Amino acid sequence: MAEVAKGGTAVAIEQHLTGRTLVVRLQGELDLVAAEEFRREVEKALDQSGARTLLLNLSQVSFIDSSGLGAILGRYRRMSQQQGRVILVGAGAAVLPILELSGLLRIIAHYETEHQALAAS
Amino acid sequence: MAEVAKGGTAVAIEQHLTGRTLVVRLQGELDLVAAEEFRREVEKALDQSGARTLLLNLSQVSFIDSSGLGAILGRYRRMSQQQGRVILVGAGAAVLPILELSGLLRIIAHYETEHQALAAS
Amino acid sequence: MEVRNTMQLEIPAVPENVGVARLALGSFASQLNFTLAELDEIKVAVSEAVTNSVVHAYPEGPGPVVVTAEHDGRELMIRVRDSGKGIADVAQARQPSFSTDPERMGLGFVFMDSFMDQLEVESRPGQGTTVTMRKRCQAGQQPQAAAEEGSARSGG
Amino acid sequence: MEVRNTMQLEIPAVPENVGVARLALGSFASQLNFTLAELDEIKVAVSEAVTNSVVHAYPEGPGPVVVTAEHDGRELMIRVRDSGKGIADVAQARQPSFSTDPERMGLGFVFMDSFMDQLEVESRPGQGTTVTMRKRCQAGQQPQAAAEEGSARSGG
Ligand SMILES: Nc1ncnc2c1ncn2[C@@H]1O[C@H](COP(=O)(O)OP(=O)(O)O)[C@@H](O)[C@H]1O
Ligand SMILES: Nc1ncnc2c1ncn2[C@@H]1O[C@H](COP(=O)(O)OP(=O)(O)O)[C@@H](O)[C@H]1O
Repeated sequence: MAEVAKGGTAVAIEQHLTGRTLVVRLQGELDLVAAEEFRREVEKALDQSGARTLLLNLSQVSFIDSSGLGAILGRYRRMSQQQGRVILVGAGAAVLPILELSGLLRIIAHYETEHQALAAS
Repeated sequence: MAEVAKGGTAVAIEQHLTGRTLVVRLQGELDLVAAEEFRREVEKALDQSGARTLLLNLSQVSFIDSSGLGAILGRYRRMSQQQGRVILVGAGAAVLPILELSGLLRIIAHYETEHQALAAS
Repeated sequence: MEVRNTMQLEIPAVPENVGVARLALGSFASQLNFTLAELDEIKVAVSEAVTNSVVHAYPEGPGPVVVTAEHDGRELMIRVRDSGKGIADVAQARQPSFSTDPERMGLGFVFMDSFMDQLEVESRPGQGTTVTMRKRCQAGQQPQAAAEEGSARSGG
Repeated sequence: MEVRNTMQLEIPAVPENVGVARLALGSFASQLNFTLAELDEIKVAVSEAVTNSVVHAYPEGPGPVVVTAEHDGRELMIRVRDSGKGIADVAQARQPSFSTDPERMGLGFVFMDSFMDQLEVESRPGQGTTVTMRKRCQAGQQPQAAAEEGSARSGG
């Protein structure tokens, strides 16, 4: 598992490629500032890797708001355009209610662990 | 191990008696508000238990300032008066430098784990 | 409401300050008897309101955002005010999915509305926008959140 | 110092608000390239200065505390001001272990001094006290703290 990119001030972003899946582990508070970083870093990694699946591990995300959701939705749109997909993993008590309320979970699959997500994909 | 008292708004305080040692596990930010609670709860537990040793587990304390130190020093003074003692356990990166700078570690022993502290006491 | 505590925070409308407001208000709210889940909701609401002032209010460069809050031990009031361009049609702006920015979700007001008990939006084009939110907590002497966090972690 | 960001927080001098100030300023400071250890130091310094206004300034009941901060990306300035009773002998007050309160340690000013690069205390009896602190961070584009925390935790 090679590390593709790591960036971040507000969120720590850790990425690696496993097969054709780009695994991105986010950590911190996914608000306006972090969403901007996330967008930039993940777009770069997607361009470089040619990944077909984007797995976003949210288990270390302690906060998300509509700006953070927007950044996830934006990546979902990009992947959909190129027949790829986005999978969410491990959203906790502070994040899951927001994902549900926004309706995002009706279009993006969510698994409890990376293992389950990779097995299902 | 019986729970003697649990209180707290700013810090979570968990206490139990093991032999004649009162074990208090603090959690949160040990500032002015928390120091006041800590003082109140621990004094009550010391009065009730007749403990000879007060073990303060700081491993879940994420912040301490001079108000928090003052509350520890106050308990040290009380225990010393009644020929008892205070032991500190598990202070982390945010707490240890403050303990050192204050000189408190020159009068109060500090161990990495409760196990080590209880073995040595 | 007999005010027990107040705060006022003034910041320029730049993205970095959304977190400053959220953390300050989160700490202020934790003085009341809210659950951890309710504190998370309050943080989202603050984040949305301040983000709106940052993203929408000042197209010509960051102006001031003033966040005030007060509580009486039972009810929390939070007000976020900017002196920016304002909103022409507030009812429309509050609709789910309505956004003037194609990159955004149009869920800011929806979240403020869902997560707080009461939401009031006053705006005059060219004058600015004031968002006032209220949330009540359970009766009780002590904030719950710290105790919850304690029992969630305590092993012995 | 070409100011890049500023903030102002006004709170009544009650114990619960020490945490509000500490969290707000901690978040503001994290906009600079400080290490996690340095951010902890800044939080202690803020906590001490605000605690002093809460504990010492207003014996007759809580008055206002105003915390302002600014930074230019390299240097952080934090100012804590009260309009309380003031300090007659500032040099004496700054001595290690000096306290007018037997329950306290007299380490507040010592910590502010140790943890910040510069500390200035202006006070006039009956007029109030203003504490100004400065700390510089390493040159660098990005705040370090988030990256550190990331690498500390990342397992894969
Ligand atoms: N403080 C503000 N100043 C000016 N316009 C605003 C402000 N807040 C909200 N708006 C307008 O209301 C719309 C809806 O806001 P919101 O529900 O928060 O969604 P979003 O921020 O995702 O666009 C925004 O797109 C914007 O046009
Ligand atoms: N804001 C203030 N207003 C009035 N007196 C103050 C203020 N800050 C500090 N002092 C005085 O200076 C003394 C030393 O302060 P400090 O070093 O912080 O120690 P401590 O707070 O533990 O007493 C205090 O005991 C108090 O007499």
